[in-house]
Amino acid sequence: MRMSTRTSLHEFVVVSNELVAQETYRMVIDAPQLAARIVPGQFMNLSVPGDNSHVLRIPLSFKRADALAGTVELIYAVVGEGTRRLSQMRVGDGSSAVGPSGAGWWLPRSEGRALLVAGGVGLPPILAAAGMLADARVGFDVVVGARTQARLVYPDVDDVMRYGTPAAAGTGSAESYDPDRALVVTTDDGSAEGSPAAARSAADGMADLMGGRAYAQVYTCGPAAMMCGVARLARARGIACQASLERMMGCGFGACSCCNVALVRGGNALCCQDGPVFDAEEVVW
Amino acid sequence: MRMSTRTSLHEFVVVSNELVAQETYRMVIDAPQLAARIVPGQFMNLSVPGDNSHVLRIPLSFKRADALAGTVELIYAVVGEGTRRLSQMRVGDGSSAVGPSGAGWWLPRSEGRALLVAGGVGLPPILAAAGMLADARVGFDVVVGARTQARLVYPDVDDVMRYGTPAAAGTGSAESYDPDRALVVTTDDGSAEGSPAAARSAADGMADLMGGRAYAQVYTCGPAAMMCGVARLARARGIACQASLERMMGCGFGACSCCNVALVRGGNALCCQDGPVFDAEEVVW
Amino acid sequence: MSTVSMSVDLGGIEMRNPLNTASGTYGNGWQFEGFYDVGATLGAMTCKGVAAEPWDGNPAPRLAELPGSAIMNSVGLQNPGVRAFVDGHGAYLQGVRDRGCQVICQVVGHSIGEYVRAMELFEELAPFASGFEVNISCPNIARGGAAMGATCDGAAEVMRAVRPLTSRPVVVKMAPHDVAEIGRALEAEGADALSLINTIPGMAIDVRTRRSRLARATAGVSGPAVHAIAVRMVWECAQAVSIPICGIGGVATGADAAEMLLAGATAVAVGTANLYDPACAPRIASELGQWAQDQGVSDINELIGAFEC
Amino acid sequence: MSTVSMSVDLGGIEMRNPLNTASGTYGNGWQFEGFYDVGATLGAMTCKGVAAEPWDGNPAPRLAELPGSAIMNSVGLQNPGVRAFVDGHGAYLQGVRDRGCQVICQVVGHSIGEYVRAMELFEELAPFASGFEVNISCPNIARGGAAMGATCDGAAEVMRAVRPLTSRPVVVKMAPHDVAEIGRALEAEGADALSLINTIPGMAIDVRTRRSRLARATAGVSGPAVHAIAVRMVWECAQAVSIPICGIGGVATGADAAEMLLAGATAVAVGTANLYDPACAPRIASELGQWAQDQGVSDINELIGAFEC
Ligand SMILES: Cc1cc2nc3c(=O)[nH]c(=O)nc-3n(C[C@H](O)[C@H](O)[C@H](O)COP(=O)(O)OP(=O)(O)OC[C@H]3O[C@@H](n4cnc5c(N)ncnc54)[C@H](O)[C@@H]3O)c2cc1C
Ligand SMILES: Cc1cc2nc3c(=O)[nH]c(=O)nc-3n(C[C@H](O)[C@H](O)[C@H](O)COP(=O)(O)OP(=O)(O)OC[C@H]3O[C@@H](n4cnc5c(N)ncnc54)[C@H](O)[C@@H]3O)c2cc1C
Ligand SMILES: Cc1cc2nc3c(=O)[nH]c(=O)nc-3n(C[C@H](O)[C@H](O)[C@H](O)COP(=O)(O)O)c2cc1C
Ligand SMILES: Cc1cc2nc3c(=O)[nH]c(=O)nc-3n(C[C@H](O)[C@H](O)[C@H](O)COP(=O)(O)O)c2cc1C
Ligand code: FES
Ligand code: FES
Repeated sequence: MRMSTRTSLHEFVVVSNELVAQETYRMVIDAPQLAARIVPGQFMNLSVPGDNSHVLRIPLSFKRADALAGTVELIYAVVGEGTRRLSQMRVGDGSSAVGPSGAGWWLPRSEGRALLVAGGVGLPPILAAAGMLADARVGFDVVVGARTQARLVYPDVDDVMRYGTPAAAGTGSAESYDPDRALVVTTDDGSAEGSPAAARSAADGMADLMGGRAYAQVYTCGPAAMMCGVARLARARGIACQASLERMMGCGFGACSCCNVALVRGGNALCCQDGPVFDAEEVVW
Repeated sequence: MRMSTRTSLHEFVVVSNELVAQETYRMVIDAPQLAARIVPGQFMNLSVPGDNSHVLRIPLSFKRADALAGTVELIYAVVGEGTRRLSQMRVGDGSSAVGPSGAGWWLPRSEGRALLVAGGVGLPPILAAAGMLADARVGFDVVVGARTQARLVYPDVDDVMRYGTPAAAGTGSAESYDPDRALVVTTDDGSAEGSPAAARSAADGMADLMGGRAYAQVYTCGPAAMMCGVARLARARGIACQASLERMMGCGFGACSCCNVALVRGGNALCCQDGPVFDAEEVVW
Repeated sequence: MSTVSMSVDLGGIEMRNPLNTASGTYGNGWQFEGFYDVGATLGAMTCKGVAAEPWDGNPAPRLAELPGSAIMNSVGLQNPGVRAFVDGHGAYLQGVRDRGCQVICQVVGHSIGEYVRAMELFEELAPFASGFEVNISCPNIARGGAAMGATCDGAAEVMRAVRPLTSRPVVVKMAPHDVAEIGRALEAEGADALSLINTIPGMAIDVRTRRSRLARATAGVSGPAVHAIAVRMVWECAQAVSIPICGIGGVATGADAAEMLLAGATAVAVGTANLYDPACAPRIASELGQWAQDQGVSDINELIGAFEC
Repeated sequence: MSTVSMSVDLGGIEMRNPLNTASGTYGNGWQFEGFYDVGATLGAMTCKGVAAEPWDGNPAPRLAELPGSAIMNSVGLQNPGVRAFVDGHGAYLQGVRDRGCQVICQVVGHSIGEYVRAMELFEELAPFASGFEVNISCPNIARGGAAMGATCDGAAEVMRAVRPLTSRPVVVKMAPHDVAEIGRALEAEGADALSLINTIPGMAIDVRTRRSRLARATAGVSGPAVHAIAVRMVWECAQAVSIPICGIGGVATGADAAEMLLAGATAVAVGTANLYDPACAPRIASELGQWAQDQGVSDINELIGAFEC
């Protein structure tokens, strides 16, 4: 029973909501209590006003919460009716979010670099993880995969190189704590490189990096098949791996048991309560 | 089987949609085919985009159709979810209307003046009837009732005095064919007269007029209880009476038999197909 | 245009495509001629239920809208009787059939005797009928209808009485109740096909007046809200019988119709959607064709019962 | 604030107001503490179904959203077994009860023996339970659940086995099927109250893959779409029995809850609405109080079964 960090209801107002890549939006919401409490890897569950024929909320991870400004930044893809209506919310429109929900990322449990692997709209929680690592002065490299170049969410992809640097903190020219950070971008159709021959998966990009460097921890979020491949690669090298999973969610706060994640040790965990971040070793892929 | 004037589907665009009295809107839609074919007393069945949890369309009478401009003018009250969403449609928004539906008013079958009695949002089809009578050079008087003054739809109430006059036709100063037209306005709470003592029903107003003049035909539309009273008064004087009835409607074009109107001779007519305008003598009130 | 062969056989009713209409939501067809060419579009159409003699139906209000894309009706089979039905609509319906759309006439009654009398009159007066649908499932009448179709014995009794009266195909319209058992009983009595579901009984109370929002205490729920329940019942029934099924309940899109086929329906009838989206049938038919094509089959029959579980 | 006396007696479970929660949609209560003070708000809360030993439940996906304000689930009663349930939640639940909210523990099993074992463990280990709800209606498990509650004999057999094991009130959770007959059978076996309806079995097929959208072929439909059907079943059942009923199904507003009371329910449980509108319970409770006041009664019990037809 986790009663310490209680999930609750937050009214929010849309601060901005813009197309940032093909069928992909960035939304900033004003929700001070939520911004103050949510931690990287946790998520929230948004309702979209309007069509009462769809009742379930939309679970979304977040990229960054600004406790001072009281805002939370989300990135989401339009995949169905709910996200389509979300994309139509205008600045000033209000609705409600249930959160903070679930358990987020943890810092690497042993010394060493971290490797972050994002696929598609798995990007926001990976960016949140990058922020967490930068705050903790843990070095990391990043792989970002997408179906096509049009779906890559710039400038966030490039931005991640600046996390934890003085430039990001706005403090001038002092050195980054992590000067050798690497970023690998892959696309399923090679369009990021402008050539079908360059088609690579995020797991390919990850394998490349692992060839050159040792890692203590992998963080991944993206389509299930991708995360499965990432987890397998990590396991083969004996590297710990955290994965942020997705499930259809009824409630998002442990009330309905709809979001089960089968565990290697038997039985089921609940994605919304025990996750969404799991140790990749513990779940049945 | 009425196959001559076929009900069909019309895409429309909102030309204007404004609050004109308390909880009452005037909406003009652009729907050329509908405007060209609909006749006074008929109705249409509008869908409002958005909330798929309410599927039924909204049946609305109309005040005026302008075949040249291709527009139809509606007046409606916000009474529930559907009309609330209708009131939120903006200029340029589109949707669909099923129509023209049902059978409209007929001209008086004997010589003489007509008396028009409208209650609440029964006003639009009564205005349409006034237009029809003016076109046919039939003299008429008008009673308009409302719950309160705030719900009276000005300027339409006053406007009806100009129907069929040169002023209305924009042709200068020639005489009206119907110079003695009378207009009586009543409110359930007397607010039109500024005094609770002046509280009167539309039927009271009608009784006054009937005291002074002979009529060949009554036309009425409004709440059922009001129309029942109007029909009874007409009957007592032996005056023919047409009433435009309301029913919950499933389809609005004779497909579902949901909108029955019990007939004096036994059996049921369908409001949407055989009406909405009925001879008051024929229906069970 | 789909290149898939779309024709199906609903127990001897040869349909050019699987699309049918649900009785009581389609008038007698001509009401839809302003929206599309009925005879050229549908595989079949099913007329409103008709009895031997005229019925008044229930008092107003007969309809309420429910939250959740559903409506509730208690029409109670208002109809003019077979003779007036044939006089008023026979010529039109013959024309529909001539244009390639099968015409199914629905037979209703309050008692075995009334079912028999209606069937006899239809058999005699309605040469335009491609087949008949016997309604033993109307929840909105006090006698007959669902009351007779609620048990295997009751259903079988109606069927035994009407089956010998026609050599044309007889479909039976079933209530959303024990569909496997009752379906088997009807098959045993010679039903050529089954259609299901009729509306699900429900109640809507005006909490201010404490009275029903309709004239009767209960009425039948239909529309998208019942679709998933209807698909399950079609599947249960299809497991139990080997005669074809017409799947009905909340169908509003090609995908909804496709679910019915996958669950085991040979044909699909559109009901409530006809009311709020009167031009939906041609759209649903073409979406269904497109889906069949996307599934890579050459004949839609390959998809009937092709649900994988 | 309503001045109406709101307390009701659900077969010996004294509730400060008629509001209960539907098993499986309310976790074990503490999940809602961030939204409102559970113990201070509800008349009663019903915990997730628990068996003698832990159950894994069904594979993912367990949930699909349907058009028409409905969802479909096939959770299949994942639970940690009575011992772990009591260890994990007993202290919290005792606190809820201390704050004036009754705590109903739900008992599940695959067989008579398992129901008995679970009830014995509960009786021994759960002093915090105000009463028990025996679930003979889960549509998402292969054995037990709805399979045992589908007939009068099956339902009666479960009841005969568990009834002697506790002197606390026993409510039985019924499936949406033959509620009058089965309700009578349960009353005869000593049930103190009945709760209905559980979810209605449905199917949702992904027409591209031809497979179920959930891991199982069928799953249970719930939410606003089932409300009118549930009200009708509560009414049918209330006509048939004299023990109190907890009305469940698509309740999302005070008016929905009021309909249940008018139809004959003594208490009302909120299910699916808890998931998408987690703060709904206090709102529904206060809307219900306001309605009672507007109806001019001094005691909410005057409104139970007050539907006029
Ligand atoms: C913890 C968590 C965090 C998430 N974070 C993000 C994020 O940051 N950005 C983002 O773009 N998306 C995220 N998602 C996925 C997002 O919730 C779904 O895309 C969204 O709910 C789809 O809603 P819809 O109404 O538009 O689509 P629907 O019409 O409901 O469904 C469209 C498709 O999306 C799938 N889907 C629907 N709901 C979910 C769900 N809850 N989880 C997984 N798949 C679903 C359906 O199976 C279907 O294939 C997250 C999901 C979870 C569980
Ligand atoms: C032929 C006809 C012509 C009409 N013309 C006009 C008009 O010109 N202007 C106008 O303001 N209204 C008119 N109405 C009434 C209008 O259709 C309803 O007010 C509207 O459908 C309510 O929809 P809603 O979703 O806002 O309300 P809901 O939430 O559906 O219902 C609110 C209340 O309105 C009642 N209601 C709902 N639908 C109807 C209906 N079809 N007929 C009667 N009562 C209904 C309900 O019983 C309920 O009490 C007409 C109705 C008919 C049948
Ligand atoms: C207004 C209305 C009238 C109906 N009348 C009949 C009828 O006469 N005979 C019949 O068998 N079913 C009748 N039904 C049931 C439909 O044929 C259909 O079985 C049911 O509505 C479920 O399908 P749907 O959800 O697509 O509407 C009627 C349904 C509605 C909504
Ligand atoms: C996700 C989910 C899980 C459920 N689990 C249970 C359960 O464990 N035991 C039970 O008796 N009913 C269970 N139910 C059924 C509900 O208690 C309730 O009877 C049903 O959902 C109808 O009410 P509603 O429409 O308000 O949700 C569950 C329902 C849902 C949606
Ligand atoms: S979504 Fe309800 S328990 Fe996880
Ligand atoms: S509303 Fe359908 S027949 Fe009149």
